[in-house]
Amino acid sequence: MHVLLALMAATVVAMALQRNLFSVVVLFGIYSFLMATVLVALDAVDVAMTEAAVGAGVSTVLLLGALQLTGSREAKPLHRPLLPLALAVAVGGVLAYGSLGLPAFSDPQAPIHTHVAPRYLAEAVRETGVPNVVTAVLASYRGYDTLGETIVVFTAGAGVIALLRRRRKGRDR
Amino acid sequence: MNTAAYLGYWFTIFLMVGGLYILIARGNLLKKLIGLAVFQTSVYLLYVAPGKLIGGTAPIVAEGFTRYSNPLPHVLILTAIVVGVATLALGLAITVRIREAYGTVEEDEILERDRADGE
Amino acid sequence: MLEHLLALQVVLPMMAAPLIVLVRNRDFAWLATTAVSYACLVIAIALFSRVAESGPLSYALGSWPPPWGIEYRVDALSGFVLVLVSLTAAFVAPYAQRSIAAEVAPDRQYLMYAMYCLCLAGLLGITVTGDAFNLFVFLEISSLSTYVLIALGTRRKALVAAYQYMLMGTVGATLYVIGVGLLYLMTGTLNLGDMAQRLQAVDELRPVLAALAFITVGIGLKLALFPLHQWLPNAYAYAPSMATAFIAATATKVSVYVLLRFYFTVFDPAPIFERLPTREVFIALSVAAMVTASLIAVFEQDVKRLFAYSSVAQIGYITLGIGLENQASLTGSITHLLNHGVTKGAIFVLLGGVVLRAATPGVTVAGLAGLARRMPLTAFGLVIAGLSLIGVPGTAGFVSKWYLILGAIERGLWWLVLVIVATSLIAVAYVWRVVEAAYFRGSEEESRRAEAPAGMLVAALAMAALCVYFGFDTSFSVGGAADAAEFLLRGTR
Amino acid sequence: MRNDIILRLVAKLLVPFMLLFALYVQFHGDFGPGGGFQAGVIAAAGIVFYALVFGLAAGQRLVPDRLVEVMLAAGVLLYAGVGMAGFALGGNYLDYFVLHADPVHGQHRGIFWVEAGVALTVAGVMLKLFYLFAGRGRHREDE
Repeated sequence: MHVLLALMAATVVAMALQRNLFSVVVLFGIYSFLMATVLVALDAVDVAMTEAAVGAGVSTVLLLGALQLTGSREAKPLHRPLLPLALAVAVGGVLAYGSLGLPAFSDPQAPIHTHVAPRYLAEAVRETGVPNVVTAVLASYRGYDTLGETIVVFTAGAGVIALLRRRRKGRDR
Repeated sequence: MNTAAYLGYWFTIFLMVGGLYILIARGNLLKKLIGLAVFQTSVYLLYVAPGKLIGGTAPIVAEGFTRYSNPLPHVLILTAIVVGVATLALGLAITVRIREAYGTVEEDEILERDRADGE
Repeated sequence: MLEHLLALQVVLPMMAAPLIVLVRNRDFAWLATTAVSYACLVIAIALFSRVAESGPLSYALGSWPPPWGIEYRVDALSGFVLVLVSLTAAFVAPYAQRSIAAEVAPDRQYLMYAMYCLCLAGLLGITVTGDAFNLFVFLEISSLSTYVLIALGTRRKALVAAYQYMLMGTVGATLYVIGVGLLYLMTGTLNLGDMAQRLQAVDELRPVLAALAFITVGIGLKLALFPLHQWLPNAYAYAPSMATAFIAATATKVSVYVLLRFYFTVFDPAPIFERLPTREVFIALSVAAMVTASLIAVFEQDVKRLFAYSSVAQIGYITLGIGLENQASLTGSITHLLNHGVTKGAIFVLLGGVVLRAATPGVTVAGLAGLARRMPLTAFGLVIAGLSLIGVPGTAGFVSKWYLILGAIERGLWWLVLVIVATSLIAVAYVWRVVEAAYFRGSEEESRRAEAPAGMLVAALAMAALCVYFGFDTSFSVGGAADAAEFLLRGTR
Repeated sequence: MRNDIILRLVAKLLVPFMLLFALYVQFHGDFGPGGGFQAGVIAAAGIVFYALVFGLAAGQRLVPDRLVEVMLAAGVLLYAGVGMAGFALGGNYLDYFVLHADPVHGQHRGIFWVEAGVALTVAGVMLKLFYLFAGRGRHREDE
């Protein structure tokens, strides 16, 4: 687990430094696979499966496709790296401050384990007949979120059509 | 176990800072999008890691298990992943169009060309 | 039946979009969009008046009771914002037909309408939801569709503007999700009402304060809170006219709504405002926005950018009311959501007509020369809306500024009264530049009369008329806003 | 690449299995990891693989552009339609309980159709994205 996290951190640093965008995309794919593995270790099998399919699959393919259209070499090294770094670290600092007060890892008395979720775990099978609680919550209890999510995908699809459709049809023989 | 307690959070912070840094500091529009994607993935562990119960299993109800990890964060992050890839697809489409319109995807060159337009 | 209207409010525009994509016909697309916009307005008014009579309405989606399922909820504040958004939509949709036909390639027009419906559904969904994560999903629906709407602008700069907005908007949304995640870890719930209740029992304040910071900055990016406003001027300037009119009147307003919702109904306002210098920060940022953005507007050459900077300044007035945090100031803020929405909507709708008749894709202040002769009604409408923007008595803009001044006086901050008056004088300067060009400068070209198409003009002048109407009859605007402000200050608990 | 017989053979054999696997992921989502979204991605990946081996035009013959656009809209309408069915049968929006006399059966039915809608839209969008990005590239080379 710790090794995986360290590897992920290394890929992020490499992504920041690498100027060949093709390598960066490959690193991003590796990063997504590592993330998926970590998610399996955290019992989030559905999420892991999706992250592997989306992060390492769809995103990488899309990035490679776009790379082919835009050129793969980053022109310039960064000029003033300090200000962005300070900004990013400041944002991280706020989260660090907040995380100090969060419940301890795997504390069964933490609010997320005592409120709302217990009903899903205890009743989902009886109420929906679906043993995979993630599916039950996704498609039924919070089904409206998933409708929204489908709309988001639809919006992106229709938006890309609007942006990339070729003006004249039948030009490709 | 107490070091592991905060490891998830600290790692989230690292990813967040890294992604945000790539996003702000880099001038290549494609690279910025990759930074954005890393930044978005940082959220995953913030939600999922605290949902894990040691000794628990994945939240698929089966005989012989009584302790399950929390399914709700998983559902939320599934949605977040999908939103992330939708944003990436749209961002790439805009980047491709920018490349076609300007002939470059470097931020400063685009600004230069806009200035050359006379405005 | 009435409670189902809560779901229909969002579902109708949401279902119109895939239908439009299925049919692929621009006339059908326009008809569907218009019909849905009007239906939304009727629903919003019905909900608003019902809430005014008998209090908040709640609706359990999927019949799962909150907090296990997702709740839709209308109260005095969200009802008001629903009316604002759907009112704008109802004005913009009929007008869109000519504008889109002129600015967007024929085979993409139906997609433009689909995006518009999605954006409307997203904004309404944000407003009506009672669930923090569902809010994020609808925020993304409205954001993604907005990026596309902007990118469909005629100039190539529109692409860059859309890209920049996409970066900043996505960072904002992600920061919001981080903030919500922290709150979820501390309370175990995502339902806003439930969250508020459970937060009261939370002793450990560090994660809550961090969540507050993340949500403020995240939503601040979306609402163009100074200095997070950099995406706004280009986005407004290069988007297609119809998109500018709709987004300028609604998107930032809905974000303000989210901020109000979190500040006053989720977080317990008392400890926040006492523990942190939130009030001072809001006042400082608002004043900075009002002064600097107004000054930039005075020197801006591109007319759409000029009014875009003016929007940044006007958002300053709105957030000022949040910082002052009393009944009068919040009434002013919420009224200004509506009044500024109507005013800016009118201005950008009118400018859409000017762009349609202009030879070049962009319109500069100098390019407005002779407008009063070429397009007398449009020029007249611009004057009316301009007066409202300045805040001349008898217009909508005056009413909301008046309440802001009352709020400042109540806090004993007399210097703020001076700032409000001074920035209004700066507004006189930039509005005057437009009026002067339109009325007192002839153009070299022969000035043939070429008024905007009737359909567009009617919508535009109706909106301009609203700027005056809300200056006199304040029963809906101030009445609704005062109820909302009272609701916020009393809290839901 | 298109002339490699082994690759073509493997592709011909593999694509149906990928689609079958997509169906498995779709329907096994109740019991194991998986569901509409993942199934949609896998199904689209199968077609994309086919198009990579046999060429974009062949892929578009297999699943025409027009059909893809119908898919991405129809999936959303199916999902939202299930919600409307809830209305029609006297429940709230997206209420699955009322879809069948037995509420648990109703839940099953609702989840089934909703997941089908997700898979349809996701597969449609993923394919469309591939067609658009790939088609764009070839278009540029033509010039």
